[in-house]
Amino acid sequence: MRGARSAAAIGLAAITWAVRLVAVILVIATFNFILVRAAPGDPAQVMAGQSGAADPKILEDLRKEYGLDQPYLVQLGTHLKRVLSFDLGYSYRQRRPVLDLIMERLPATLLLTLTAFCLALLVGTTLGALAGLAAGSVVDTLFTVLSLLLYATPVFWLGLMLVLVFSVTLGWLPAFGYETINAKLTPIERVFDIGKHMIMPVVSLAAIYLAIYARLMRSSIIEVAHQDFIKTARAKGLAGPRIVVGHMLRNALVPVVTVAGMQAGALVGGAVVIETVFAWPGLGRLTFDAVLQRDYPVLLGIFLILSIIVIVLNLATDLVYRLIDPRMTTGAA
Amino acid sequence: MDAVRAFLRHPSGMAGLVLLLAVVALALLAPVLFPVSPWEMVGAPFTPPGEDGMWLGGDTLGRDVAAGVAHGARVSLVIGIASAFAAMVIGVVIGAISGYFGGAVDLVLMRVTELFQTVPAFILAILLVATFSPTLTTIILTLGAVSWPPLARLTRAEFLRLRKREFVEAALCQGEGTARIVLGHILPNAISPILVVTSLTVATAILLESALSFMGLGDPNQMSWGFMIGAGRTVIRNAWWMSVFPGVAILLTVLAINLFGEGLSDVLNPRVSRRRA
Amino acid sequence: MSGASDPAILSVESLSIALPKGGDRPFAVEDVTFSIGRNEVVCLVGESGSGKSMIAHAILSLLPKGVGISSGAVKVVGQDTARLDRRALRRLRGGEAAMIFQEPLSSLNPLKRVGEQIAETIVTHQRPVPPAAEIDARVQDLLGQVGLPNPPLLARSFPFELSGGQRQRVMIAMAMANRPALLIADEPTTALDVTTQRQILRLIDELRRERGMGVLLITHDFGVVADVADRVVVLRHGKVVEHGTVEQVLRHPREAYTRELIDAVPKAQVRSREDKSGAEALLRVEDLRKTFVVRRGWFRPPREVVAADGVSLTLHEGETLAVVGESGSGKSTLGRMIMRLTEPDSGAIRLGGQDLRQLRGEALRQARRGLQIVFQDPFASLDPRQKVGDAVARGPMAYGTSRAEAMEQARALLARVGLTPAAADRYPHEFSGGQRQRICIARALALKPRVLVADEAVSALDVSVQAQVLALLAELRREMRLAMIFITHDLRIAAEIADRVIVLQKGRIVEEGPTAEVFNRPREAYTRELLEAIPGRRFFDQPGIVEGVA
Amino acid sequence: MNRREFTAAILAGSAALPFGITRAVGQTRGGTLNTIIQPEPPVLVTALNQQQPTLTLGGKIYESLLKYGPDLKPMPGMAKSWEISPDGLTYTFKLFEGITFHDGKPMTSEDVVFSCMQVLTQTHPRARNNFARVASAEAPDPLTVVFKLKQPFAPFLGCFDCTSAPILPKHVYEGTDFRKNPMNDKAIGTGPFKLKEWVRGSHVHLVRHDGYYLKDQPYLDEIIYRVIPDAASRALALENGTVQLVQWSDIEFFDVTRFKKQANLEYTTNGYEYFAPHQWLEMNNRIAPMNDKRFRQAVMHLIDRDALNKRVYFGNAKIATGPISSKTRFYDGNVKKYEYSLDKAKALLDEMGLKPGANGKRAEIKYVVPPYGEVYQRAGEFFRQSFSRVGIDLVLVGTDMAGWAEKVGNWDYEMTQNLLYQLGDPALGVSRTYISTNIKKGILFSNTQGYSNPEVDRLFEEAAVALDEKKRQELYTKVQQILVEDVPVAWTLELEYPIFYDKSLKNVVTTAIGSHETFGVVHKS
Repeated sequence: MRGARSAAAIGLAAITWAVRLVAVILVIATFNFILVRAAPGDPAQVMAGQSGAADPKILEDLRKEYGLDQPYLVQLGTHLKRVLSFDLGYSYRQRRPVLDLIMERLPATLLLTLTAFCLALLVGTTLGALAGLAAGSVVDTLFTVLSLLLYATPVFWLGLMLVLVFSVTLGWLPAFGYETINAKLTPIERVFDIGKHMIMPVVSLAAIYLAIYARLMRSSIIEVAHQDFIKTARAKGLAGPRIVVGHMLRNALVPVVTVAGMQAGALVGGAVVIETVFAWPGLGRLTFDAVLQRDYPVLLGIFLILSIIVIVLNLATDLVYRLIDPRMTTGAA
Repeated sequence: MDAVRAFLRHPSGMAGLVLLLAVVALALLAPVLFPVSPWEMVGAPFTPPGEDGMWLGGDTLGRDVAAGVAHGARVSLVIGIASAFAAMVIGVVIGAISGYFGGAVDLVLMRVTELFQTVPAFILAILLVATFSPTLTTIILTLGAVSWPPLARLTRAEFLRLRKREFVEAALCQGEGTARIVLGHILPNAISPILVVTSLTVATAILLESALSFMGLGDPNQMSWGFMIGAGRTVIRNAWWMSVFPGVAILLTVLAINLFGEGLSDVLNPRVSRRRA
Repeated sequence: MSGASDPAILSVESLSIALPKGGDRPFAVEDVTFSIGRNEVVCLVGESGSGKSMIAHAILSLLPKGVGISSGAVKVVGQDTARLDRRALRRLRGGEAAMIFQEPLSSLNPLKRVGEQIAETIVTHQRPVPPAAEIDARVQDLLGQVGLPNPPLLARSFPFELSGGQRQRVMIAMAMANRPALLIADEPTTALDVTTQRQILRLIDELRRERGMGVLLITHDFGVVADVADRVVVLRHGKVVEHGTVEQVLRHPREAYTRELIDAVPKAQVRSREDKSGAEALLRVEDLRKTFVVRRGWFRPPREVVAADGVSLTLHEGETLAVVGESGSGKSTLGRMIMRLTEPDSGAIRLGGQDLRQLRGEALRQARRGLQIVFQDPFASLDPRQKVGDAVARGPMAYGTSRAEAMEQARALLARVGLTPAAADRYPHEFSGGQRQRICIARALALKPRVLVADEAVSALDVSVQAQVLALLAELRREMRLAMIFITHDLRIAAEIADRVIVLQKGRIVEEGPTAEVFNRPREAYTRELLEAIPGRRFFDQPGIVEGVA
Repeated sequence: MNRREFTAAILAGSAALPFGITRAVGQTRGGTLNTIIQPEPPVLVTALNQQQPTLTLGGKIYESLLKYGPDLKPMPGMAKSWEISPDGLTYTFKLFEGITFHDGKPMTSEDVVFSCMQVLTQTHPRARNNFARVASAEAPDPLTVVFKLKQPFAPFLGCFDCTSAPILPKHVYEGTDFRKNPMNDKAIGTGPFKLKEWVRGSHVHLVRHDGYYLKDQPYLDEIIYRVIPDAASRALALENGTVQLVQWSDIEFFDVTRFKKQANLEYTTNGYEYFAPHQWLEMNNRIAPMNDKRFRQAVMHLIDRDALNKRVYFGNAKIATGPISSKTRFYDGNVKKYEYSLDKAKALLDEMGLKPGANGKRAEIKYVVPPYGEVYQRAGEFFRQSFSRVGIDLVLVGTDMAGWAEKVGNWDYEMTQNLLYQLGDPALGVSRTYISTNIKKGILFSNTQGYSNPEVDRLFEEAAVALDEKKRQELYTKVQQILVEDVPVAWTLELEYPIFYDKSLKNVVTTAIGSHETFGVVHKS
């Protein structure tokens, strides 16, 4: 019956989140809009620039075409209406619907970020747990130093160094791109091909978070180790490993999961740099170009999508959190 | 005072402090060690390390990488510290108001904070800097603007915790005014975790700045480490030294600050030091 | 029932436990010797820091890192636990010897169903491991034995879903899982309400009888000792002060220290009090109501906790009114509402004609003068970064007294509450709990209030200190014609100090009246229950005890 | 000048190769050409966007009536012949038979008229100016196009390369919003190659257009343009043979020397004659001290353009002597010379009264760094150092493309760097920067520095309508002398972009537009 209760609770939580999502989307949409429109630089100008020596007529056409001649409030109104109908507008620079632009880049970014996220979480927590259990030992110090170093390394620089070593010097891994273009591979070969291209971007993106989670897990394990119920377990006569697996890990994971959720945004942000370094055909790169081009619709779209991704990731971690910790599902404590 | 003594006994903390002092010294002595502007093209482009008087080599225009690293230290530290301070001010004010008064104010402020946390900080930073054209000030303000939420949340938590503490309520019963209670009782007891997190914010700020200038969004008049790496990136195949050395500089500085900050946190308040990340 | 003849289940032989270097003393426990036979309950009594817990932990060699047995031995059913190898030790733990702790909540894994946690004990010790079905049966059986309702459901619950008492019962069930010969209970009831405490102690006693277990009970409460112990070991600073049967030790203590301790135990004996209800009413609380609403997510119905359900009371000049009740009865909330630290939903608090509830801002600030409070936790109620002198002087200064003058008074007051005037220039962390509570009292009195609210003001203190502080309060009250609202869970203390008593249950006043009446002729069942539960009451009520110590 | 030129503006090196298409024996059909497109173009429809990458790609898809040899003389494109009436007012073009669009529909003179007079005049600023001079355009029969001009326009025949006058299918665009036409994604032209797929952020895949009207062409089966934003990665790709052709700014100039040595690569700087990228330091003539001719002359003196070429452009440029590039027509080097001399510069500054202040500083000037890559950044840093030597503080202002466009377009700048294409004729590519009639606020690549001189206006106008070459040369020589004296902008370098291609490729560079060409004749040996 508890099962049922928690299921219901999770259901409710899901609805709660759905409502949140919409609310947040609207606010963020407005927020982004204001932010971007605060920028100097007339989009029509730029576009005109794109198409060679602009002249007043073309500028006018463009302003009309993209409603830039409307008052901001009107523009905002239309923007919000569109957002809710998932029409993210039309990019005059790319001359395509923003949603298409984003959608065709999204998979690459998701692949990159999610892989990095999982890698960081798995390896990070494992290392952290090992270090925490062996607190004070050589292994512990080793892990600690390692994670400290990773934690201090600029993402992009790590990427460059990897390229320097594994592509330039050793020539083991492809320095850029998402897959070997036009290679005419079998599906399996293709998977491996992509995997090969992924190694360096993923590693450099994951590094810092790996460090964070490792450090977090370590301290968390140490904290749990000092709690009364561990003493109980020992008083019960449980063997070391049993105590670790049966009583420590789950409890130690709780704070890590929480933080992991909060890190989602940062991770997506890191992707921008990494995608630039590795010419990864994802949203990150698109973002950067869009900013330089002042491609308002694209920018707004990307910000929205990224924010949604972050919220969804938060939701995911929240659910995981609920699964790990029964106190959440019944709203007690 | 015991805190100081305790810190002196904190090995990694001390290591960080020493390293940090070294970087600070480098920053301060830069004009002495390298009197010539780091922008001056003193040698031939692509001079490898050690040759014609440039022990860290020359860059694509024949500028001394060593001079760049030294002068870059100033920029990185200034930006790091200033923006962290900005973040602290914003964060503490918002967090304090939110935590002390609670209720609707709290609700609104926290939603705003969440909002800022939802938009990926770095992308927001790119946008802001690109929007208001990169200068030292805009970069500092931007980094401050994207780094405050954690500080606000921390301050809020601390205030919530302390506001309910008996000694605060006692002060209330003793007839002390809000201002006195906040400044005299709550803040002093909340400050140490805030300082710790701020010190760590310095590190993240430095990393963010380097990432920005790496992507060409730095102040073009400041020789910064990120800029150097960005400039050296394209030539990494022909001239590794241009991107390696500044990178090492960033790594060491950030490492130093983190070690220092963690030492501080272990000494001042184990509670926060466990929660941080 | 003295099991001296049979082989000892536990024998502690001139045990010394060394503390890590740089501690306040070299040994946590020094040369302690005692033993427990079958079916025998031995109590280790002592104030905090007497090293009683250390001994308990040493028995299952659960001592914290850096602390170790330096000499002597602990033998459980004949085997020296210090000499046992890992596996043998594990067989002992939870096998022959089981242990339960003070805080049942933190002692249970919050993320595991209690059933699993009990089953775990069985699985680890029974060889061959019994089939799942059998284990379940055993678990539910155990839960039943410790008197928990609906075992099947309970087995599936998580610790946070249970009450404090239930949790402790679960702990006991867990301990009983493998029919241990020895049960070590480290302050098993300190965190619980009196009534629950009583039930738990009963339970332990029953189980002991059934199984002829030896029980080592660690406590600071002579009442508990009086109720359950066969023999007592009195500890102080890690050394045995006195050792003997309950009769010997409690009735005819040989050592002065023991006597002090026993003396200090509030006897729940009402001395005759003059009835002050004639005096003019000072504070009137009328029909106070407060319901705490806990919001749980957006769609879940909020949980409501009624803290005050139409509470009315009157406090007369110089009168001491005790508000007693168990945790959750709303007694502290009542105090906080009177202090305007918690907003009531409705009702009135009339002090000298004006209704505090209507006051805001400066008016409220002015009104606060007349009302001061002393909190329970002496460690949390002083600003660690504020000098004691300032802490006391702040009040008067806030109301315009010059700093010099205020500090003058502060020094005087500190002296009055039994501290050296020099204390004014030191920081709280330099003082002991008792001293801090004295400082808090000084701080409260600095404003010459007419009403003092003491919220569990002595609960956190050791008995001896408790007695001293109570005495101090009594004196001050007479001196300053203070009216006092004394909030406490401990009826014995109420009996000691109060003129009138109010018994709260779930935010309702169930009984109210002069102390003597309430204690001697309780009208309500609930009150009777509470009185019944007072540990050691019967024992201490017997005449002669007072002479015994005199 | 415009965006495509700008993004393109990087390096070159010089070496003359024999031109003309090799009718190589054993010419092989088939094969794949892997090359680079950088940055990724927004669209492939050259009529809508004229950035360099768009043109490089679009050039394969869209053709025009003519092509231009290295000497900038017209050659047959889709028009196999043409004639000009003696009065220079009527131009008649005869088209090849059997030209078809990628969707199979035939291409007729109707499409030409439609494209030039209706589409381009709306979407293509340069073409807009050119065809504004046309009084009427007719298609008497499917293979004949006749343009009648309002008045003679000497360079009219120079307006029909595939970048200036791409031909679009009338049946697709007629009556639609050209910019939003969904078919833009399909990019339907008549070129030898057609779009197969475009994986954004990754690559563009072109395959041969089987219905191409020239026999056997194209020789290649497919061309793959990869998007590689990172310069180091591009270099790597060329080095390890992932790509067999790089153009424009694909390869950073400091790598040129390295690749010149790579055995399997052919290197040339030909194929840019039509554009002849011309670079300068732009000074806003409206603001003091730049409003003083002596200051601008001082600037010419204080920039060590030789060092600039060596350090920033690694020798892949030629020092510019004036407004017209030595690589294009009507150039005259016989003008006032400004050698590198700080003393002369200081003297001029002192003379105009711009004396060093207490801190030794004469002035502080804001320099907007064009956001088109590191080379511009470094050039800016180079200028800053140069100016500091005579006590002038150049403050670099970073900005994005939008910011730059707005600042320069609205004259809201003090100094910046700028670069123009010469487009084969001063009347097309040079005059626009100096004639006062082209001072148009809010418009980039016009006479943004605000230089105005009636004499110059007159000379340029006459030269534009004059039909006699010698007459034009005289006029242009005169203009050059005046301008070099006035220094409306401080000309720095004529950039020479490299083209590297694998030796196995033939006929890569055959015309004045080099890698923008249709590549119908390119083949593997």
